[in-house]
Order: sequence, then structure tokens, then C-alpha cells
Amino acid sequence: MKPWAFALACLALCACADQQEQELKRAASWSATALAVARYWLQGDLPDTYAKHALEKASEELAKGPLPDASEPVNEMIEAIGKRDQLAMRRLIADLEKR
Amino acid sequence: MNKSVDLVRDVLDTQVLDREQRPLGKVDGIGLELREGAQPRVAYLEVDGVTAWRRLGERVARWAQKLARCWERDGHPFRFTWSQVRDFGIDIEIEVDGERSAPFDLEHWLREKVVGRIPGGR
Amino acid sequence: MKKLLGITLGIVTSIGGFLDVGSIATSAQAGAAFGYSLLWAVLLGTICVIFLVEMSGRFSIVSGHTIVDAIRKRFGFAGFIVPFAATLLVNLLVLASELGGICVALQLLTGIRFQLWALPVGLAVWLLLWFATFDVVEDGTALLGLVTLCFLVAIFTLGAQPRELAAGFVPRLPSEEHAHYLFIAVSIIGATIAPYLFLFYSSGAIEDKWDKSFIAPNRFIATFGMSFGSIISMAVIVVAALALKPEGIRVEEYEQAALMLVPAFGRWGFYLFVASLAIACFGAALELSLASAYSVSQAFGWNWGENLKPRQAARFSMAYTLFIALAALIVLSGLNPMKLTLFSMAITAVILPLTALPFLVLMNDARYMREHVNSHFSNIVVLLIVLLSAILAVVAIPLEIIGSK
Amino acid sequence: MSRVIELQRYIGKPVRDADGKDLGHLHEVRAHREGAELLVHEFVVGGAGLFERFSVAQLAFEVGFIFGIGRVQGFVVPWDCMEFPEDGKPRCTRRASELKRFSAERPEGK
Repeated sequence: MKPWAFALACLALCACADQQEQELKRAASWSATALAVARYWLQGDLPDTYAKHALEKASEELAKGPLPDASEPVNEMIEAIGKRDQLAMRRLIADLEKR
Repeated sequence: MNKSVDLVRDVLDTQVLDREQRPLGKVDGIGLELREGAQPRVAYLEVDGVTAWRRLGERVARWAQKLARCWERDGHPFRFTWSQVRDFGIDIEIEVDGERSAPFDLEHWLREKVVGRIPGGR
Repeated sequence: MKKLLGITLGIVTSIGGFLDVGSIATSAQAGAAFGYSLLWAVLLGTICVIFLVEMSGRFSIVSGHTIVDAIRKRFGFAGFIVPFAATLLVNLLVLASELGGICVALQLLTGIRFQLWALPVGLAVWLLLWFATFDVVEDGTALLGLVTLCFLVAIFTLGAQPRELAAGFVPRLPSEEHAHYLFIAVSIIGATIAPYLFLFYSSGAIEDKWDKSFIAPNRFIATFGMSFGSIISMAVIVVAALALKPEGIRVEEYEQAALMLVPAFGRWGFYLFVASLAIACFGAALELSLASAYSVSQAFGWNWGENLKPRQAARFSMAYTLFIALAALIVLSGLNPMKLTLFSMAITAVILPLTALPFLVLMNDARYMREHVNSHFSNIVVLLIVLLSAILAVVAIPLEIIGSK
Repeated sequence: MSRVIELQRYIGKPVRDADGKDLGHLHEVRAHREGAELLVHEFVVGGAGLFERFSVAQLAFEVGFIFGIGRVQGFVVPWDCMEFPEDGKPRCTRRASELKRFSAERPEGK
């Protein structure tokens, strides 16, 4: 067993150990992104096209991640933007924050 | 100009300029004539892409040769003799009109086939 | 008076031209994930690039050669071809990242997928090079590049704490995620010491016909131009640390980075980010295409120069045309732009010794530099930073690949 | 009779002396002007400063020079003692002991 092969193997091992932890972090980051986009949109700081596009990306990533159900409120946010329904958006923000 | 010339350090891979100071290419090869009982003399200096690539190996040279055939007018590489050298310093200036020499074949080919056809390439 | 104009122009172009997709992407990720703690990487990269840029200007001034031209003459065709090919390949990846950056900016603005912008953006870059002259290209994009000063302004509006900022300049490993930290550090260094920067600068010195009187101004331009430029790069880290980290947003895609100026400028924040990304990348794409065409022409001894019309330098013009086309195809293939950028920057750090070390040998060769040879101090600084970043990169890239699987 | 060789294909190649011992690589060809001609008077073998192929070791060797590590040394072979056979391997007809050695701090400046 060549030394570098052994080193690579244990690197790979510890890499996947914190794999789950990485996944959780990514999901948390994407839901935080969705929240930020929604909040800035509510304040009128973000154009609709970008807000919708960013939320679609967020829900896509969340669906792949460990907490896929978090992508539902994000999808509803996208519709809220389409309908310019600020009230629904506030409710959805609260809902996503609880998760 | 001082008398001694180191062929590798001062001549090989040195930039060659034509009569109007236009860049012609690099010295890619040196032809050395070995004579019986007399000092070897520099027969010619060569500016040719294929010669340069041949320094990396035959296979590479074959590829370069295939490619070069599309734009080369006459098959043999461009050579000049030491007597044609007008100025020798950081670059080598020679008594040749670059536009009509072999190293410009690719330039002419591109001008006609491509650049000439694109608007604004005038 | 002409010299003064030359100096100010030199500094302005370095500021405007410094920031590119690499610095924005790596700094945004660094700030969002690790706060201020990667500022040292920008500083280290900047110190090295100041030396390299000053040396490349001095080299062209004293020897009358450009770097690529001289490396081939000094090491021979067979010795020169491997570093040359490696640099060209990396330049292609970085150019693809730059074009990708512009396409992503347009995607953020319009919602249309970035691949669809690949060909129009490639065409726009090519058109400017085909029709404009060197001065218009270099000065125009750099002046536009000053929009990136908005990151600097954002620091003050967001109120960064100077004491914490200073702590970021001391390198120390974070509590966890060492592999990713190392990878981002290396990508930052690769983004800061981009070889095309000093290759472009050396060709520019020849194109602008700098003579011996430019030795002192050259040192001034290199030092202040690069330092101001890197301050903006650091500003991106600070803004990301203040605007994204507290919210828990880690930058994996440009969509997330686009939020970072909103807290500072409100509605304008988003548009300023998109403008900075697009302009910085456009300027860098122009410089990179020219730098690559320069190095190919100088390697084979062809006539070169952006001031020449395409008809006068067909091989030079076709070189950058082919280069832009290939890069646009890479973007068209839909590779993730952020990942492509980070890896291109890390690979730049890996192959840095292949360009910087032959150049260092030239800077100490009296035949080229006469009495202006390098001082021992600059030799040591460049050697240490170049070797350090290459070793770090060789370690960091495999770890990142394993980590991200 | 005389023969024309492509000098660039021998540059950087290893050179053997009369006993078959390796003298080093063919590193430089010193010539001088005679009227309109350029005549070779000696070959320099061994030493550094030339890549036959790119090699990291060679680059490290060159960088070492900058910091005064290592020396350029080798042999000076007069023109009439060097042969260039068809197989592309240059050969010296004298023994290493009979040749003038040279040793310098770093590749000689202009």
C-alpha cells in the first residue's frame, strides 16, 4: 500500500464523515438566501426578474438537499412575487423561518 | 560589431527582422557545414515553424508539416545566409523583403481566406 | 507632462483592470464563509504581483524584449514550450470564466440562462478588439472599471470595525473546514497573481514605447496601481463578511453574491453589483485575449500589436479571435460559472512557477537587464510567494475535489 | 567532402568522450566572423543554461544560480575534436583529461 494512496484514503474518509454536515450547511445557506431575497423584495430593493430567478435557484438546491420540504414555501414565494402579493410573502417568510 | 558570436545564445531562437524592421520569425534552425580539415561554417539560418516543432520530436513535426501544407506556397523552409545579415544585436536584421518571403505565407493565407472576408478587416 | 499623464493613466488602468471575475468570486466566497480571516491572502498575492508587474515593466524598458520573446530566446524552443502551453491553457480557462462572469451578470439582470448569452458576449468582446486600438481598449475599460469602487464605499456605509479588519491580515486556520479555507486562499492568490497581468503589462510597455525615463514611473505605477486595485478586492471580502455572513448566506452561486451590496445601497446595490461584475469581467476578457495573442505572436516571432489593423497582423488578430471563440464554447457548454472560476484561479496558482520562475531567471541575466538586474530581496520575495502558492495549490485542489463530492 | 548538419538537433544532447565517458550536454557553439562567413572554433559541453526538453530540475538548477547555488562547469572542445554522427549523438575524439575545463559562477554575461 503506497503511502500516498493510504493518505488519500483517510482524507476521503474524513471528507465524507463531514459530508452530511456540509449538506446541512448548504441547505441552511440556501434557505437563508431565500429569506434574504424575500425580505429585500418586500422592501422594494430587488427587481422581480432577479428575485424570482434567485428563489427558483434556491428551491432547486433545497429540493436536492436534506430538507426538501423547505422548498415548498420558496415555490409559493415565487408565486407571491408573480401576483405581487406582499401579505402572502410576509406569511411565507415567517413560515420558512420556523423550519 | 564584436567578432565572436555564440550560435546558441545569440543566434538560435533570436528574432529576425526584414528590411523594413518587420518581424519575420525566429531563427528555428542553423545549418552547419562540416568540412574536411577546415573549420565548420554556418551554411544557412532557417526560419520555419515545422523546423521549430521538429526540435520536439518527429511526430510533432509530422503534424506541423500536415498543417503547414495548407498555407505554404513552396514546400521548402525559408533560409538565409550570414552574408545577408545587415544588423546583428538583440534581433537579426536581414536584407529581405518580408512580405514576399515564406514565413509570411500564413499571414497572406489568413488575409485572403479569413481577415479579408470579415468586414472591418481592411 | 506626458509622463504625468502616463503615470496617472497607468494607475487608473491598474485599478480598473485589477478586479476580475476571479477576485470577485473568490473574495465573495471568502467573506461569506470565513469573514475577514482571508484578507492576508489578497495581501500576499498583491505583494507578489507588485514585484512581478514592476519587474515586467522594467524588463521591457531595459531589454526592449517582451517576457515571452525573451524566455524563448533564453531557454530555447523545447525548454519554453511547456510553460508556454500551460499558461495558454490556463488563460483560456480564465477567459472562459471572465466571459461566464459577463453572461451571469446578464442572467441576473434578465433571468435568461447564462449559456444563451455566451455567443453574443463573445462577439461583443471580439468586435471591440477587431475595430478599436490598444489605447481605447485599455483606457476605456479601466475607466469604466472604476465603478468597482462602490465596494469600497460600501465598507463605510456598512461600518466595518478597523480592529477586526486588521485581525484578518494575520493568517490562521479557522476552527473547521480547513480544506475549503485553504482552497479559497489559494484561489485568491491565483486570482491576484494572474500571469496575464504581467504578460499584458510587459507588452503594453513595448506598445506604449516606454524608454529608460520610465523606470521610476513604472515602479510607481506598479506599486500604487496594484495596491489600489487589491484594496477593492479586499473590500469585496469585507462587504461579503458584513452583508452575507451574518445572514448565514454562503456564496456558492453568483445569485447569492448579488445580494451583498443591497444592505449598503438598497435598490441600487443589486444594479451596482451586476454592473461591477459585467464591467470588471469585460475589461479582464479584453486584456486576457490580447495577452494571449501577444504571447503566441511573440513566441513565433510574428508581427503583433493591437494598434495594427487586423489586415496588418492577420496571425495576431486570428489568435485572439480563436481564443475568444474557444472560451465562448466553454461557457456555452453550461459548466457552472462559479466552480469554473474558482478552479481556474486555483490552477493558475499551480502553474504560476512555470511562468514566474523562468521570468525570475531572466530578471537576473545581465545580458538583458545590464545594471538593472533584480535585487536579492525581490528575488527572494517572488520565489517564496510563488513556491508557497504552488505547494498550497497542489495540496488544496485534491482536497476540494474530494470534499465537494 | 563536406556535410551539412542541422545544428539545433544536436544542441542539448549528451556528448561522450573518446573513452565513452559522458562529458555533459552540448551547450554552446562558439564562432567568429571571417569576412562574410561565420566559422566555428570551439564547442562548450556540460554546464547549464539550456533545456533540451523542459525539465523542472533544470529550472530549479537555473533558479539556484540566482542565489549563487551551484556552478556552471564543463569542457571546451576544439572544433576538430567534435564529430556529429548520423545517429544524432555528438562525440568527442579526445579524452576528458586532455580537454580544457571551464567553470564559472553563472552563465557568462555578454
